Amino acid sequence: MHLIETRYLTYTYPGNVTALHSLNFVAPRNARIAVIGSNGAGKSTLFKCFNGIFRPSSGSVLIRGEPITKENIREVRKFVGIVFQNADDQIFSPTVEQDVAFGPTNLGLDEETIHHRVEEALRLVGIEDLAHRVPHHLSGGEKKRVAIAGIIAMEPEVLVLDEPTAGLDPKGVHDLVEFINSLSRKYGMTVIFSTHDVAMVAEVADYVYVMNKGRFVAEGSVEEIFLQPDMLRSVRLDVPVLPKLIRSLNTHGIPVPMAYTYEDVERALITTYKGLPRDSTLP
Amino acid sequence: MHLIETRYLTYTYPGNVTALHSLNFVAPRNARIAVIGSNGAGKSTLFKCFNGIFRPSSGSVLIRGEPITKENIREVRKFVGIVFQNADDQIFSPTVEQDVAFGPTNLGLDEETIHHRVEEALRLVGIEDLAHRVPHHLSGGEKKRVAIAGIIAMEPEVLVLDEPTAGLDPKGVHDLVEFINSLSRKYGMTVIFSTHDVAMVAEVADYVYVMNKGRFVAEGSVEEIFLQPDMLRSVRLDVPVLPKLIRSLNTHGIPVPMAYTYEDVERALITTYKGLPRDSTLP
Amino acid sequence: MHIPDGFFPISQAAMYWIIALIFIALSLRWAKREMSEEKVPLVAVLAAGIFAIQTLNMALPISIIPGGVSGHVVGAALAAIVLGSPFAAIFILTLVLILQGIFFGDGGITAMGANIINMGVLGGFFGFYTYQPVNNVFRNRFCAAFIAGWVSLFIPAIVCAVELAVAGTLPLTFGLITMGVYHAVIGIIEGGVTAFAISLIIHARPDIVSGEIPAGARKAGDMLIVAGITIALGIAIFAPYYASTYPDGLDSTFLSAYGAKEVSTVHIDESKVASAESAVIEKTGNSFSWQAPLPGYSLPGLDKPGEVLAILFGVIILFILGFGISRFIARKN
Amino acid sequence: MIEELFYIEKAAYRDSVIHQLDARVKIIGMFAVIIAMVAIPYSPLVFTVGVLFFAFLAALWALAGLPWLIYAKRLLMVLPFGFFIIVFQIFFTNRYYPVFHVIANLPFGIHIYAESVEFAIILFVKFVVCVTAIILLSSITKLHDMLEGAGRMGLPPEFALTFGMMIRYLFVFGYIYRKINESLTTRCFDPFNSALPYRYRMKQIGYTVGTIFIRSYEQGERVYTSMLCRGYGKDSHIFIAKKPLRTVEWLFLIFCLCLAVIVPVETWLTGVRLL
Ligand SMILES: Nc1ncnc2c1ncn2[C@@H]1O[C@H](COP(=O)(O)OP(=O)(O)OP(=O)(O)O)[C@@H](O)[C@H]1O
Ligand SMILES: Nc1ncnc2c1ncn2[C@@H]1O[C@H](COP(=O)(O)OP(=O)(O)OP(=O)(O)O)[C@@H](O)[C@H]1O
Ligand SMILES: [Mg+2]
Ligand SMILES: [Mg+2]
Repeated sequence: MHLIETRYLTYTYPGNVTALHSLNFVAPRNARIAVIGSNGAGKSTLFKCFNGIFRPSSGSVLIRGEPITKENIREVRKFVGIVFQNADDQIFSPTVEQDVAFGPTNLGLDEETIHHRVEEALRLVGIEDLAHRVPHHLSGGEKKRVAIAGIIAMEPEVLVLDEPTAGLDPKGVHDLVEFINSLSRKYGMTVIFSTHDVAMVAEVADYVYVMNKGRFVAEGSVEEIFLQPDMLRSVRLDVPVLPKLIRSLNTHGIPVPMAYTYEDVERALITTYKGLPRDSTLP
Repeated sequence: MHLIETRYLTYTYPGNVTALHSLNFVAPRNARIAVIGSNGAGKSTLFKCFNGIFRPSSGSVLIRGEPITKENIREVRKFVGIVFQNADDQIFSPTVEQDVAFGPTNLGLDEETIHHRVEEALRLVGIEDLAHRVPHHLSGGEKKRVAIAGIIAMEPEVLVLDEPTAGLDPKGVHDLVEFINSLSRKYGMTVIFSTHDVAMVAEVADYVYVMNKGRFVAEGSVEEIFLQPDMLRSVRLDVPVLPKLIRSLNTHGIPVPMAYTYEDVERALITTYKGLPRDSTLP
Repeated sequence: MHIPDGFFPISQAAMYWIIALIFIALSLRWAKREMSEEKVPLVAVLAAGIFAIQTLNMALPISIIPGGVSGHVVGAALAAIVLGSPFAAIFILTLVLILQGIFFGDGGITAMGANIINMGVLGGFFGFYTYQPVNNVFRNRFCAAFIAGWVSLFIPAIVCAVELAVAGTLPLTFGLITMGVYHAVIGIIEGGVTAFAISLIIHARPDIVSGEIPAGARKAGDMLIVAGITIALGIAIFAPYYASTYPDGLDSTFLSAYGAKEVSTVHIDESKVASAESAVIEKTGNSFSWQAPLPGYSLPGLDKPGEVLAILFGVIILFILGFGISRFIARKN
Repeated sequence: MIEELFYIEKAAYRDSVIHQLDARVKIIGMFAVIIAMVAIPYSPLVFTVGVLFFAFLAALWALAGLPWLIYAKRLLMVLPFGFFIIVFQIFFTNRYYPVFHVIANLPFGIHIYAESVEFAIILFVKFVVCVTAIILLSSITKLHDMLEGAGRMGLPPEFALTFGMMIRYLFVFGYIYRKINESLTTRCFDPFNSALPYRYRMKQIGYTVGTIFIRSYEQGERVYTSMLCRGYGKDSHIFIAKKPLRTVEWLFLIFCLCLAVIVPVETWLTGVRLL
């Protein structure tokens, strides 16, 4: 039984724009899944099907094996937490604390639990000191964290992030990557995210779906996907700069083993250039 | 005489937030200048001082050597064109063509000139075929181009772009980088842009200002800036991944010459590996 | 057009509040019925939008009228057309007026009832029921929205002047002329803004506008409504003229002699009206001496203002009747 | 005006004895003052009562520790329409006086009457006291508290809910409006520029309004979606807990109500004229 599964999911917007064409998507437990695709590929639309905001025009969405119905929709929304691209859409209360408490309050929890959860969520994203601030005056990165805290406070088992790094500065991106990885590592949470930033995919994902014009054009592990540069380019994406570099070195006859994350690439180059055996650890 | 120059420019928002502290900024003719800095560093605020949207609280902004006054403000706005971060803020007409014509019409040009300019601008950003479309239904990248065309149609001599690549897919970023470079190369335009994407800086800029909390903490050529990784990290930025990789190879005793753009790095690695003299051209 | 506190005696303010409350209750009923869960944020956002539009007054080319009152777009017609019900306009304008009244002091607390009636009820009803039939009859959304916008600003302004006259705090003729002339011009802006905004919205997001009737649904009786509105407008426009010319042949000549020359400026208008009036008073020795020619049409104790008020009410009732009949006919078909 | 809202909020976020009072007490208190002021018939009685009320409001303003400049600025902002009517009163007769005495003759046969001047001052006093009460109320009460207070006093939930959301959006709106305005100026649009055709300027204003609308609508959709994601549903509503008034608050309330009744009655009985 998968946490989230879609079967031949098709979604058509009221204006007769078919944004999703017969998608089969699977999210197992404790996975980190990236959905990549160009502008307008349908990533955001797909995510909104995961917790019943959009009903499939045909096909189905199964959450823990069950279709989404009127009866279980609250359960589903508690189970699948979505953080949208634009933090402003998600923050609407007069203070950060109240905003984070919005979800738990709607779940009908008692005051003490709410308070506890809010504190926990703020601590987790590292913004305890902002609790009483007015969200409108926060910086982009801080707002993003507030938005994530608001979802985390509902304690979902699947966290869905729509372009979490858009508009963040490099340190912000770095922190967020760490945070997502820790969620998966420490709490066993399943994380699904979309991004245009292919470099981030290598750092965070276990499994990748490539979308174009509402269809999955490829799926597989990070290695499998980045081995297909032509396919990626045809859908307005690209291989991250590091694997691209290694591939180009390879074509020039330099036998650098393929690698994707920064650390692996560094090691691969050093070993190659120093003529060391591949698996030796560095000093 | 510089095209744009600020002297001890300080700007304080009405709510007593001092966003800019005594900045000295210079934009010479035909330069490509990057302003980088973390979220909330003050980049957008600085740009809005360039065409008189904000008046300096103290210090001055000189456009072609002259301060901005009530009399020359229209001239200044014609001379310095700003494209804001969010394209949606900038597009408010029913068709793309009308939107691009908005600026020239306000300048009081005659119809023929307007028509000519609109065509020229659309051609330049490569969206002639979108002329009669409704802007609200365009993709992110297309909207960005419409926004740029709207400014280009006013034929500014300095083009200011606030985070032009935010939210674009990799192909979109690539196209935009090409476009900015061609503006500078072909038309001798001065381009000033802000970004969080340090990799883009290496591809586009000649000169870089690094901002933090309303102050310039460093300025210089791309090489000079990226030679200071500690400074960059202290202001929540980072060295792009390629120079970072070369530096780390250097510290491991591999003598790869420093390079910043993708092509240069590729060449440097290949020449080093093959033991060829550095400047030889590749086959 | 936001009447502040203190310009109505408390009894009249209370009366307007009572009438307003009836319409607010009706709009609440609309909200309960039509405003499904998903629509709450939309309506709220539209309310915020109307509020924002009302702040656009700085950007309007007011300079075309020298001096005078500051005016701004009200947006009642826009709200009614976009949400497809005059009650939506009442609901939204009530929210906006509460915010303006309680947080800015723009429009009073006791006078809020009257303000809600003027801008929300009259603006919404006239805006909506002008747009639909005109659109149906002439098949031109742009024109329909323009006229609706104009009417939805002009009628409330006239009524506002009458209300103040009834309260005795603004002479009827002076009020009708200044408010009328001024808002006739502002109305052009309101109409233009409404029309262009509607056409942009329909162009960009056709799904937003629910006030659109499917093409081909030309209702019987639309002509009747258009005629009703035309009569209402005609009388509203001629009311000041009627009011100013009626009292005395001599004075009316006197007034028009000055009036003909200097229609363009508001202030001179006022002065000549004042002079006309004072002339009347001097002649009769009593400011209350204007006698209604047809006492049956006037409200007791209100004299001249009562007359015009009675006529306006009559027209509005006529209009509502016409609308009711057309509805009745439409249902039969 | 949206910009103003930010600053009004700022004043309301101060802390003082007055700020800490329950919103309900402040609302009823200020409304009582306003209603009393309006209820006084148009007569010189208004002067005395007006001065006393104004002194009371000014005392509260001082107690709240608010700068007078804020008051002056906000008063100036709302003056125009009322002021226009007040100023022109002096040229007209009205039904509240039986006889009028001309005190000045102007060209075109315009006269200024002594009674009309008095009447204009009466209107002015009423107007200023009422506006002052509102300025005070909104400077000492946060928007959110005021809404909660109104909710506790029986504002229909439809209004309360929509109103709450409207206030939330207003701030987002302030930013949208500001940004659109900035990009209008960047492209040299000036609605007062008479060199441009009138129709064109109106068209652009209309499009701007339409854009604000569309963007607000889309913002509304997105916010709503994100609320759904956080468990918002049919049974969720703005939860307003019961909150009894403190003794101080009761005292303040009773004081305000008494003031609103006693001052006019007492003035009427004693016939004191301050002006
Ligand atoms: N409300 C809507 N009505 C009609 N069509 C829509 C709507 N929202 C999105 N679309 C269309 O659906 C398609 C997919 O949009 P979606 O927002 O899911 O793309 P995305 O992959 O998230 O893009 P981005 O990377 O720019 O966020 C696009 O072609 C878009 O134009
Ligand atoms: N209207 C405003 N009123 C008060 N403070 C503001 C306002 N706009 C921005 N600020 C503050 O000014 C500082 C600089 O903001 P600015 O928008 O220029 O940053 P930025 O460098 O463009 O950031 P980003 O990369 O997130 O766009 C920030 O601390 C911000 O909070
Ligand atoms: Mg998206
Ligand atoms: Mg910025």
